[in-house]
Order: sequence, then structure tokens, then C-alpha cells
Amino acid sequence: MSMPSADELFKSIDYTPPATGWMETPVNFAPGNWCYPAKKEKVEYMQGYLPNAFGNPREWSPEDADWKLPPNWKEIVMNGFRERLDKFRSLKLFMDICVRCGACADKCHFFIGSGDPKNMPVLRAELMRSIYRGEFTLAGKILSKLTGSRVMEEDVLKEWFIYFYQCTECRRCSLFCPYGIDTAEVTMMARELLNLVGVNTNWIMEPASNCNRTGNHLGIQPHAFKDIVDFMVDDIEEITGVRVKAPLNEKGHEILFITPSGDVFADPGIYSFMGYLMLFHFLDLDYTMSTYASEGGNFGLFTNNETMKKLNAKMYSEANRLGCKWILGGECGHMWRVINQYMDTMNGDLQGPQMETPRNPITGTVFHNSAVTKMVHITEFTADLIKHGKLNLDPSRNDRYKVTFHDSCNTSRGMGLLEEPRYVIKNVCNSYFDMPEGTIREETFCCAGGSGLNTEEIMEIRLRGGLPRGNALRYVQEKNGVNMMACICAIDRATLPPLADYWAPGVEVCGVHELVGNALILPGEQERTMNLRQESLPGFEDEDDDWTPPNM
Amino acid sequence: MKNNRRNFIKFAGLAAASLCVAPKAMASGHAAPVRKHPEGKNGKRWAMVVDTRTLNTEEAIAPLAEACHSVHNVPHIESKQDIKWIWAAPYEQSFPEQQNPYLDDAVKERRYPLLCNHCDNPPCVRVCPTKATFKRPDGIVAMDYHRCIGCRYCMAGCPYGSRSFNFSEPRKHLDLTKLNPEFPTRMRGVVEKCNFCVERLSVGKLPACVEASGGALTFGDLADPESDVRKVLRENYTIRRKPTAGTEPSVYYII
Amino acid sequence: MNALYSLVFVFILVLIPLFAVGAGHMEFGFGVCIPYTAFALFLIGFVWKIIGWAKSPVPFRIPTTGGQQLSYDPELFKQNKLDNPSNGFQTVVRMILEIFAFRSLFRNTSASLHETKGGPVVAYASAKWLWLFAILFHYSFFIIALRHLRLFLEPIPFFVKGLDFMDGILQIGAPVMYQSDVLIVAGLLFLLLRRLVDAKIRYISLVTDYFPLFLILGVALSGIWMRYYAKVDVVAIKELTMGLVTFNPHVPAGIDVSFFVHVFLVSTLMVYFPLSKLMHMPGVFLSPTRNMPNDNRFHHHVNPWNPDIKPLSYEAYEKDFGPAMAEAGLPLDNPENAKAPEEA
Amino acid sequence: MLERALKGSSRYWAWIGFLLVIIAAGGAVLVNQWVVGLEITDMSRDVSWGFYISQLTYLVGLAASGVMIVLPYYFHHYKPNKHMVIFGEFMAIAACVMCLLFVIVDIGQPQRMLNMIFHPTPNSILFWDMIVINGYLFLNILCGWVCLEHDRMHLSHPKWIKPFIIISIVWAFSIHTVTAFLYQGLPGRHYWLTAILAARFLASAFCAGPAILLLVLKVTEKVTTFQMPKKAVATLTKIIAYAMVVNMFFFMLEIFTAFYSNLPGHIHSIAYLFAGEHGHHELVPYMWTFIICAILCLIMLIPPKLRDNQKLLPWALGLLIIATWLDKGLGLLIGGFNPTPFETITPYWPTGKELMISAMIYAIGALIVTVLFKIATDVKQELGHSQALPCGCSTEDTDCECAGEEAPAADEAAEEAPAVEEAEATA
Amino acid sequence: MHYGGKIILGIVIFVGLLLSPFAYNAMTVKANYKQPELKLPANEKKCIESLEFMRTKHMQLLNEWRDWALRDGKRVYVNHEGKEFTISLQNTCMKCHNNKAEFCDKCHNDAGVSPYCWDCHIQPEGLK
Repeated sequence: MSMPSADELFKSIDYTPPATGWMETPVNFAPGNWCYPAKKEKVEYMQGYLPNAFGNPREWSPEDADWKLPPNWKEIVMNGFRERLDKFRSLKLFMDICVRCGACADKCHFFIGSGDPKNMPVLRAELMRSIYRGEFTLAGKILSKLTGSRVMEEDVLKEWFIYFYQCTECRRCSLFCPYGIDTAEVTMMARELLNLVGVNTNWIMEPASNCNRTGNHLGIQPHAFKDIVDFMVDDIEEITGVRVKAPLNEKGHEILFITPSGDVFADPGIYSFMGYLMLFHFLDLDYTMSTYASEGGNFGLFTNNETMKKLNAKMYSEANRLGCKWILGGECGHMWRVINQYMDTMNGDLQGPQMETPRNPITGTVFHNSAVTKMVHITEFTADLIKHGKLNLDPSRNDRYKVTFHDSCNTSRGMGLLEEPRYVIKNVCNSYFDMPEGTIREETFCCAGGSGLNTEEIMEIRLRGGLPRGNALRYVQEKNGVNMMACICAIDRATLPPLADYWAPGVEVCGVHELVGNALILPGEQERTMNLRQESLPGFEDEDDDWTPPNM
Repeated sequence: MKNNRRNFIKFAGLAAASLCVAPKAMASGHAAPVRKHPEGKNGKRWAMVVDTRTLNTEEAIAPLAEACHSVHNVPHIESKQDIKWIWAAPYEQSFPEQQNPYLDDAVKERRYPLLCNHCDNPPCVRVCPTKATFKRPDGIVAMDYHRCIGCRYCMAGCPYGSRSFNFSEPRKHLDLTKLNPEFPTRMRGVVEKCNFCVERLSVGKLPACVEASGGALTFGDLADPESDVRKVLRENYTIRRKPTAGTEPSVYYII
Repeated sequence: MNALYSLVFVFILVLIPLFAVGAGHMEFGFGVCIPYTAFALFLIGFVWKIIGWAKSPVPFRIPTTGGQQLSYDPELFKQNKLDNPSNGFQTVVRMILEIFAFRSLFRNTSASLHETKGGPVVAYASAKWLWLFAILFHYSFFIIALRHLRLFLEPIPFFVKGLDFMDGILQIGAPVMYQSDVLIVAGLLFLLLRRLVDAKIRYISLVTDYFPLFLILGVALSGIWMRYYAKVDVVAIKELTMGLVTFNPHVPAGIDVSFFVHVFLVSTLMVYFPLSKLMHMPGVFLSPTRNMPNDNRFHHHVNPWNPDIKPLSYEAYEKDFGPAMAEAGLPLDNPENAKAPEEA
Repeated sequence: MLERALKGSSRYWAWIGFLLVIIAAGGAVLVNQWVVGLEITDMSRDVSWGFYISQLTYLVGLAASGVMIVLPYYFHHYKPNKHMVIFGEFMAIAACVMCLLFVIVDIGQPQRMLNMIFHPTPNSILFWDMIVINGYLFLNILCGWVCLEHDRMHLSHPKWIKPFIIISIVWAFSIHTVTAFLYQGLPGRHYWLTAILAARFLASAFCAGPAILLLVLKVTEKVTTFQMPKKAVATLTKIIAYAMVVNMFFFMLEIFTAFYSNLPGHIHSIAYLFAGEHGHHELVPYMWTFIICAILCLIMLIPPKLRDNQKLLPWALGLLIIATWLDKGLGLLIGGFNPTPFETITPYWPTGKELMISAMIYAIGALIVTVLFKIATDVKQELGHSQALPCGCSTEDTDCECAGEEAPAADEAAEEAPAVEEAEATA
Repeated sequence: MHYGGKIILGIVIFVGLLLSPFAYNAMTVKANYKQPELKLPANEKKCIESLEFMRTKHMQLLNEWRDWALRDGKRVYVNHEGKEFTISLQNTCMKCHNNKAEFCDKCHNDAGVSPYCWDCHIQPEGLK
């Protein structure tokens, strides 16, 4: 499968809908349109823990005509649908009140980049709503097609699989909907139903099952985790001359630090991780990390409520075991959506008595806004330190970067964390430029790889969905010379580099705390000649570099 | 899909068109069932001649104004926002362009009744943005108070100061017990002026001021060479106000 | 096609009373029975539907956050209280703006692609026409509904009189033209044309999207026809309507058939309302992404069906990885686990 | 884009609030006028138009501010005006709205205003004035909005807008001409009955309009990051200076014609205004103030040294605005009605309530200008067009030498400062 | 029911508002509402046009009368029976219907109509 060039892809987008109605238009099941199905053993593993949430572990392929569904699959899906209508007012309401005004239609990055009408949020939800009307409403049963209703069939289920795994649950449509209908909510319900009959993707199931067993999505086992952290401590020493501490699984510390495991796995995430370690060392923070709760992210959010709850519960139970008073959370998007919207509701009762409202031990600031979750976002923490002048920063060390900031959908539309990271960036960098209005903050565009879609096999879909973000990025690249896009999301750090390479080649991606780590002057550090990526700092370029420093 | 849409639009268009046509088709039965009053005075060019030799004092003109204002329910307001249809004015206000220092004292000290000139070429009609002021076929410059928006452009346009605006509620300034019940008042916010008693002419009566003048005012049709006005004009030297304005007034003054 | 079906339906709905009353003289049925029934069905259906929604719990607090959250340091990071409310009051203000000003729709943009000299551009044009005409339509509808109280109340309260006067202030024609009549038709036509002209919207439009538009258009046009063309006998109609609201139903003579068409269309609308997307009217009040504050980090929210699911225990984890952990120097709770697992 | 007007500093909201208070207060007086009638004004049988219509006359001139920027840019490809165009157009929008509002508050039966459309009367100049002002309003909204929106979207202006821009430039001349015709064609009003009136209107509009715009933009520079290009300011000032010279020249032509011909009708109004007649001297001090202000501002505007002095410029513009306002917004109207058709004098002076209602309309105009300029400056800031540099120059000043070459790099980088404007082909 | 209190309150308010006309009339209207009875002229049995026509179209006729009389100068109306009437609200209509309060106002009040005729025209019972 060869990827078209950016120009070709752009030219291929056509917003004219097909001549056939959407119910009659067949779905393309060619490879590239779907993520690989979950491996049998992964489903079996999860089924062992959550028997009611997963069904029918098997080997199958979306390409085949026969998906090997259980014989009573229709009954399972319909019962599950009914059960969820009774459990979620949101679902019931969103099924009933959409007027199909179309305000959401061109707000979805997948629609903007593909022109596929089923990627209009309204139509994506209609895929489910048509079944709702046909199976659960009187008018729909009687008048059938006239009310846009249909009954559940295998083709419908297959269509669900394609399009509900072509939604990143970014909620941009919800922002524009006059009734606040949240397609993310609909997608979550659809995915729960699909999971009931064993229709799921491996890119989500494997991390979820890994996380249950090893404590993190990537399946890094505790000793390996320690090794990786030690490597990074070595790297930091090489760069700064300072050996930072990196406590793991230690009891009796005030703070438990949890970040997505993506940050210990690959660059550019690891540089952010190094940034965290340096910051904590600088502060001599009384903290620990955990290998058991070594994952901030939560692929359960992309699976079902049960898995989400199960994976999330580790955070509090580990804080209790280690005796931590509160939890500091690293840079992650959906991790924070879960923390902000679900964590306390789901698992608040797991908090031990030692936990208390977070208080910054350095500045004394009490984080009242996290009084029940007991979790503080690292940018909140760092911003507080900067405001109180507790950090010794040299922003010029980031001078090789002209930085912009990508708001991840989850922290912006599922939380509202907009200014804290910007404040941090502006204090550790000299050149900061926002991307155009309408593509940032609450109107930010998704990286098109969220909600478990950041897998290689659907790269074209991801790049199409990445068009709005990529185009905005390209604009600041050309206008302001931006060459670094900061973000506070581990999935962003994984998905944005290929997106940037494609739509705005030359722009790199980093976490905010990588920039903090660069600027932070550690006590007793050697003269810094390179940044965390081990690239030369201005003034310390190699001889073969033809750039001459002005003052020499 | 496309074809259906075209059909749909056609259908909707037909439906809409039939809705629009229907009332007109129903209404177009017969011409307006109206005609002129059989006793009404018919003229082609109504005009008035004022004999200032006999009618030339405040006291003489006052009853004329009284007759006019009471029959038309014209209020009297003690301010520069007064409403006047007919009133007395000295020579220099009436004929400012036709003065000389050695004018006969008698002429100079006379008072002249002023009213709308019902010009042949009325600037007020020209400037009115809604056709609320219009010229009838019989030469009378009439007003439709229902249509007047009160822009007062006609007042700026009139070179004779013949028009008044209802700055306030006219009924506030009227003796409500002495209204003429046969004629309406005006509402606040519209312009008004002398109407040459068009409502009286239509039933065969002469204008109220003419009736009250005891012959000092002559009223008639300029188009009829045998009419009283033509006779008077033939026999006397008359002038009109501001001839340079090119308005061709229909009110003549015998000096 | 969907539009055509809907139009035909509405035409049939017009024809029914036209024949039933015009030829069949079923004045009582169409003037009394049907309106009563429809009103009752409307009330019951409306309440039943809401109760149906209300029965489902709200397990999680999931507001869409459209702005800066309440920060630990509100001075440094100013909260966007309207778009990211953190308490009940702010949420109520957000809801009021949403319901009365269609605030989310006000944000609307329209995306388009352009190939320029400088490369591809994805442009987001400001697109407020939908907002504008939606506002015009809904407010006109609201004013018209209130104005109709003159037929249902005696004596007529001052606010209805005042509304009537203001709505006809431009003094056009006799009886004076209501501005809301013109605006509602303009609003409806825009909403309709938009569905027909914009290919995307046409693609998603169902019969159930066109039908209410045509039906309300039919209601408006029949009302306009009654007032300005048929010039029906309002006082006789008031006797009928007052009969309805005083439970003394009777049909006076001399009421034009157009009135029955109007009433029948309104009755249809009332019956249709609870069964349809028109329930967005009460629905917007219940929307869980808008009617809750974003306060989950500092206020406990209860999920009534919160399942009893526990994490994989640390004990099991340590048992699983104990030897490797011990080797790596990670502390163990249970030193036993450091031993390599015996073949069980 | 409108939503940009809903976000602003507390200073912005304080200003909006202040305007709303004035609007509310004036609105209350307007309700009073609607209830009791225009008796609350000092207008009379003889002076049938007053402050309201005179403000309409003056503000039509403000609408010209647009064309004096748009014309050089589109007809002469004068590049420095590029980023000023939108402000001219937006100012014209506010001016047209104020003009229309002044008509609405002036008429006695506003609820019937649509009669102007239901009974169109092409022989009435007021009908045409309605058409040209509404048309100019529409053209400016269309051109301004479409161009700004396309700028914001980083797209070149669409081709179809070009004809509308050309039409709007030509149209601009019509609004002054037609408004002058409103007065010019009335028999017996000697002060207005002059063929040069339309030309005088154009001349005074082309100096007063841009002068007000320039002052407002100077304020805009103070409260935003927007900075006018120096060349554009210099050119606009030159236009203002020449137009004022022409304006005063035309005025002297009137004086000459009246007094040399010695026609009483033509002399009377001027004599009343500048010397007083029949014991009425109400306007004499104002008219001489006009003359003095006009002379002073010309002294400050004609010599290039003084004209280019940016410290002095606001004062010169202020004097010019006072002079033209006294001439066109006060003297022209009252002098036209006096002497009356009876050769008498009926003094007129606006009442407090008239001024309150007028203040309301000016506040509405200011509100529109504030909101539109807020949107425009916001977009300019986002795009980095015409932004203030630390040295005080604008990013459009291609010959800025104040800070040397490194100026646009380091210093302003921390701010959301723009990069050097790329050599964009004109749309 | 989650948030049941608020929802019930909302339903009660909504239904209450919809039903309020029933309550309002129960309080104000004594018995059953009937169309107002108009005081008809004692000495004249026939209006210029039929009862049905006058009931529903008098406003249109008056508007036409206004233009015919004022703008066209034709002040005699010929009705469908060929009978002639002088066009005048005050001098023809109100001569028979000599009490505005007992005739015009009755229906207009009930229908909530406030025509602006009387801003200028003088009602037969005179002004106060």
C-alpha cells in the first residue's frame, strides 16, 4: 500500500456525497480501512477478569465475509443496547434529540480530511440512531425507512466497526452541537456493544490487557521499567553531569508520580520523562514512581466502562500501598479525561485515609481544584513553581526551537487545561507562537490517532484526519518558522511526528517538560552543551557546523 | 436524487405560485364600486383670489382663520411649533421679494391672509418620499395623513412656510368639546396644511374661509374662462407670492 | 425524495379538514374533538418522554469544556466561567445562554479546502446564518404562540396586548401585518432551502427532518391565509377557543374552513411533537454535556450502578514478577516472592 | 469572527459598558420622544429640521473615510494602504448606521418608515438618499467582511468581490452628492441653492471623514498592537490637507458669489450666521470659531514640516473636525432655514433631550466602531499585519531603520509578534 | 430518577404554563364565554354590506374607502345592491353605529385588536 503524497491526498478530498443514500452505500473493507482485530488470547485474558464485558474470543479478519460472530450476536447487541439506554441518560437523549442540523458535519477532522459522509458526526451517530429507532421506538418500527430506521443486521455491525473505530472521541463536534450531543459518548457505547460480540481491535485490546498485567500499556515488566529509567538517569548525567534520583515502588513518600508509559518507551516521550526527573531532582521532591501503577493512560476508556474502571483503580490502590498523600500526573491526554470525568466517580471509594488534598510542598500552594481526585497535573504543578520563582531557568537553551503548542482534545474539551501548559512553555522558551484561532484551545483538532487509533495499518486514515492539525501547523511553520510542536499527551507524541512529517515536514514534536528540562539549571550541573536530545545548544555547535556564534 | 430535487422544486414553485395568484384572481371581479358625489364641485384648476383692498386687517382675517381652524379641528399652540392653515401676516413677510422703500403706506400696513398656495408646480409634492403629499387632478395639493411619516422634508421644501408639523399630540391643544365631529383631527408626528376644503368641494360647498369672507375671497376654476376667479383676475391687478420660486401659486392677491 | 414525501404528507393533512369540514361538516370533530385529543396527547407524550429520559441515571459528569478550567490559581489562569462552569450558578448561566441565545450554534464555522500559491489551505469561514435564522424562527414561533393567548384568555392580559401591538407596530395593511409572521416564514424557508441546497445536509436529511418543517410552514401559511386573505371571523373563533379552555366546547357558525385546516395542522404538530426530534426542546435542558458543572476533581459524583470491579491486586502483580523485581532491586512487600516460582 | 468581539480586556468591557450606559440613557429619552412627540426638540414650523438631520449630513462625510483609503489602494495600487482599507470600510459601516438612525429618530411616525419602500417615490431625493446610504452600508459590510474573513483564513480575496469594491468606490461619491441634493434642490432656500453644494459636501467629507478615522486609528494604536504604516498616514494627511483647502476655497466662492452679486437672498443667510440679523446673534461666535479653527488647522497642515509632525497632527485634525462640524453640522442647516420664508429669524438650538438622543446614536456608532475595529485588529494581530514594532514603526514600514536589521527578530519574539510580512501578491 | 426533583419541577412549570389559560379563565370568566353582543343601531336594520362581509372585511373596506375618498377624490360608495353611501367613517359608519364603546370596542377588546383609526377620527360619543 503506497501512501499518496500530501498534495495528491489533499486534491483527492471531495465533499460531494455519493449518489446513493447512506444506508445503501456499501462500506469499504479493504485493508487500510480498519485496525487489526484483537488477538484471541488478549480477549481471553480480559474475559477472565471481566466476563460480562467481552465476548467471543476468536481469530477473524474484517476482510472476510464471515466474522465468526456468536450465533446469538443480535440478541447480545440488542440487550446490551437496551441495558445501556437504561444506564446512560446521555445515550438515550442523544438518540432522541438530534435534529440533523448538520452543524457538526464539517467539524470532524476525519470528515475534513476524507469527505466520507459517514465521518460526519451526525451520520456516524445515525449509524446507531437508525437502529435505535428501528428497534426501540414505535414510530420507527411502523414507519421504518420513512423515519430513517433500520433493523440490526450483520452489515450494520460491520459498518459500526469501521466507523466507530474511525472516531477519536475528540468531542470537537460536541462543542458545536446546539444540544451538546457528544459523538464520543455514542462511539464509546458502540464500542462497548462491539466488544460484547468480540468485535474489537488489537491496538486497544493488547495495551488494555498489558496494563492489567504489567501495570502499563506497553507491557514493560517491572525490572525492564527500572532499566529504562536508569538509562535515562544515565543520559541526564551525561548531559548535565548531575545524577538524579529516580525512586521506584518506594514507600513513605508524599507524592506518587504517574505518567503514561509511552514516556518511558520511545522518543520524543523519553525526553519529557527526563524533564520530569530533572525537575523533581531540582526540587528534591519527596516522591516515588511505581511499576505497578506505571501507566497514566487508560485504554479502557476506548474499550468499555468496566475495563476503564479496572485499569484506573490501580492508581489509588498503589497510592494507598505506598502511603502517598496525593498523586502527581504526567503529560497525557486521555489519562486526564479519565481523571477529570470518571476517576473519583468510579474509584473514589478506593482512596485510603492517608490521602489528602494535594499541596505543593515547595510553594505551599493547595490545589483545591483537585480536592477529591487528589491528582494534580504536572503543568499545574510546574506553573505554580514558576510563578513562585522556585525554578532556575535559562530559556535561551531552547533557542533552537520556535515552539507552538498542540492542545490535546481530552485536556481541552474534557477538562479545560488550556493556559497552564502555555504558561510553562512561555517561561521556558523565548519563541512561542500559537497556531491559528479555530484550531487551538477548545477548538483544537485531534492528532487523528487518539482513542486507540494510533496504529500503522490505518496510516492513510490517520493522515487524512490529521489534515486540519497539519495544515494549521504548516501555517505557523511558514509564517513564524515554527520547528517544534509541544504537547501534553503521550499519544500526541506518538502520532504527531508522522503527521508533521507528512503535512509540515521539518517540525518536531516534544512534551512540555522536555522544554522545562532543557531550560532548568540544576544545582552543580556542568556547562550544558547539548539539550536532552543531545543536540548542540546555541554556541556549542560542532566545528563542521557552518554557523558562527556572534560573540566569538 | 437530482431529478427528484428538480421535480420537488418545480412542485413547490407551482404550489407557491398558485397561492400568490389566487387572491388576485378572486379580487379582480369588478372595478372599484365608487364614484364622485353628484353635487360635488368639479374643477380643473382650483384657485383663490384675495381682495386685500377689503380684507386687510388682523380683525378681518381672524374670523376666516377661525372658520377654517374650527371646521378642520386645527389646534392653536402658543409656540413656534404652532399649527396654521390660514393666518394674517404683514406685507414684508408675505411679499418679501416685492418691497420698495417708497411703497404706499396703506399697502405696507395691510395684513394679508396667508395659506397654502396649492402651487401648479409644488416643491412639497416633489420632495415627499412617500407620496403622502400629492397633487390632485383638480390642482389641489392634498395630504394623506395616513401615509405621512413625518420627515418634514415638505416643510423645508415649501418656500411659503405653509406647512405645519404636529410636534405634539394635537388633541392636547384642542377644545375637545368644540370639535367638528364631521372632520378628523390629525395624529402626532404628521405634517398638515390647508386642503382648499376639498371635503367641502366634494359635496358642492365652497371653502370655509371663502364662505366666511363675505366676498373678499373669490374661489373658482382657473380653467374655466367664465369662472368668477377668471373674471376677477381679468379685472384687477394681482400678484402672487415669490414668483421667482417658479412654483406658480394658485392664490392671487389683489393689491 | 424525502422532501417530496414530506410535502405530500402535509398536503394530505391540509386536504383532510378541507374535505371533512368543507364537504362533510365535521366542525365539531375538527374544532373540538381533535384539538382536545391532540393537546392531551401532547401533554402526556411530552411528560412520558421526559420521564423516560429521567429514568436513566447520569452515571458520570461529562460536560464539554469549552474554555479554561477553574484553576488552583484563578488569578494566574482565569477561568472561563461560561464555557467551563465549576458550580451550579455558572452552569445555569451557560444553559440560559445555550437555550436563549443558541450559543453553541453561534460558534459555527464552515470548513473548505483551497489550493493556493502558498500550498493547501483548510479554511474555516464564520458561518452564522444557521444561527441567525434558527433564532429568527424559534423566537418568532415563541412570540406567535404567546400572541395566540388573545384567543384563549378573557380579559386579555396586558402583556399579550403589548406583544400584539409591538408585533404589528409597522402598521402595514389591515389587519396589520405581524412582523413575526414574515420572520417565521423567512426562517422556515431558510432552514428548508439549506436542507435542499447543501449537499451534505441533504444527504443526512430524513423525511422526519422535512416533515416538521413543512408542517410548521403549513401552520404558519394557513394562519397567514386566515388573517390576511380569508379574513376569518376572529370573534367567532374566540368563542370556539374560549369554549375549549372553559370546558364548554361548541362551534359557533360562520367560521371559515381555513381555520379548521390551521387547527388540524397544529393538532398534528402537537401529536407529532413528543414522537419526534422536536423533543429537542425539552431535551436541551437535560443534555449531560451542558447541564453539569465541570467539578469532578473537587466534588464527588455518584454513579448509582457503579460496578464492583477491583484492580488486579499488587499481591498478584508481585507474585507474577517477584524474582525479576528482586533482581532489579525493586522493593518487595513479600520477600517470598523473590524466589523463582516453583513449577506448580 | 463576531465572537472575537465577545472576548476582551476589562478595559474593553468598561468602554463597552460606558457606551451601553449612554445608549440606555439616550434610549430612555427616545422612548419619551416617541411617547410625547418631537415637541421635546427645539424644531419649529420654520426650522423643520434640526440637530438630527444636521448630524446625518455630517456623518455622511465620515462614511467617506473609507473611500479615501480604498481608492488609492485599488485604483492606484498604493500598497501602504493595504492594511488600512478594512478600517475605512468599517468606519463607513458605523457612519451609515448612524446616518440611518438619525433619520429614524427624526421622523414623526417611525413605525411607518417602510412607506418609503411600499410607496417608492423616485422624484424625492430622500428616497434616493435612503437607497444610497443603505447601498453603501451593504457594500461596505460585504467588501469589508469578505476581505477580512479571507485574510483570516489565509486566502486571497475572491475575484467576485472586486466588482463590488469598484462599485463601492464610485458609490461613495453618490452618498455625498445625493445628500447634498437633499438640500440643493429646494426653491427659496438660498443658502443651499447653489450648484457647488455637492462639491462642498465632497470636499468637506474628504477632509473630515479621514480626519476622524485617523484620530480613531491613533487611539486604536494606543490600545492594540496595531500600527499604521507611516507612508499611509502621510498620504492620508496630505489628502486631508488638500481636501480642506478645497473645502475652504469652495466656501470662499460662496462668499464671493453672495456678496459680489449682492443678491439679498444669498447674503442674508451668511450675514445671519457671521454677523447676526434682526437682533439674532446666536450663531456668530460659532461661525467665527469655525473660521479660526479652519485657518489654524490649515496652517498646521499645509507646510510639510508641520504636517508630518505626528505630535501636532492630532491637534490639527481636532481643529479640522471642529471647523467642519461647525460649518456643515450646524451652520449649514440653521443658516439654510434662516431667514425663514417670511424673512424672519426663528432661532434654533438643540435641546438637552435632542442631544441625549444624538449622544445615544453616537454611542451606537462608537460601539459599532469598537466592535468592528476589535475584530479587525484581532485578526491583524493574529496575521501579524501592520503590527507595532518596539521602535514605534509598523511592520509594514519597509524602510524602518530605527532598530537596525535585527529588529524584527529577537525583541518582539516573546510577544506574539509577527514575522516579516512576506511579499504577498496583491489579491 | 436521577436529578428527579429538578426534572419534575421543570415538567410542572411547563405543564402549568400550558394549562394556565384554563385556570385563568376559570377565575375570570363567570360562566361560559359568548361573543360580545353589539349594540346595533335602532333605526337602521341594514349595513352597507352583508353582515358576514362587514364582520370579517370591514377593515379592508375602510382602508379602500380611505384611498378612494382621499386619493381618488371619489366619495360615493355603491354597494352590491346598488345603494349609494358617502364614504366617511365619521359621517357614515358612525352615524348609525353611534357608540364606539358599545360597538367597535366590544369585539376589538375581545380580539385584542387596537386599530389606529381613533388616533385621528373622532368617535361619536366625543372625546374626553
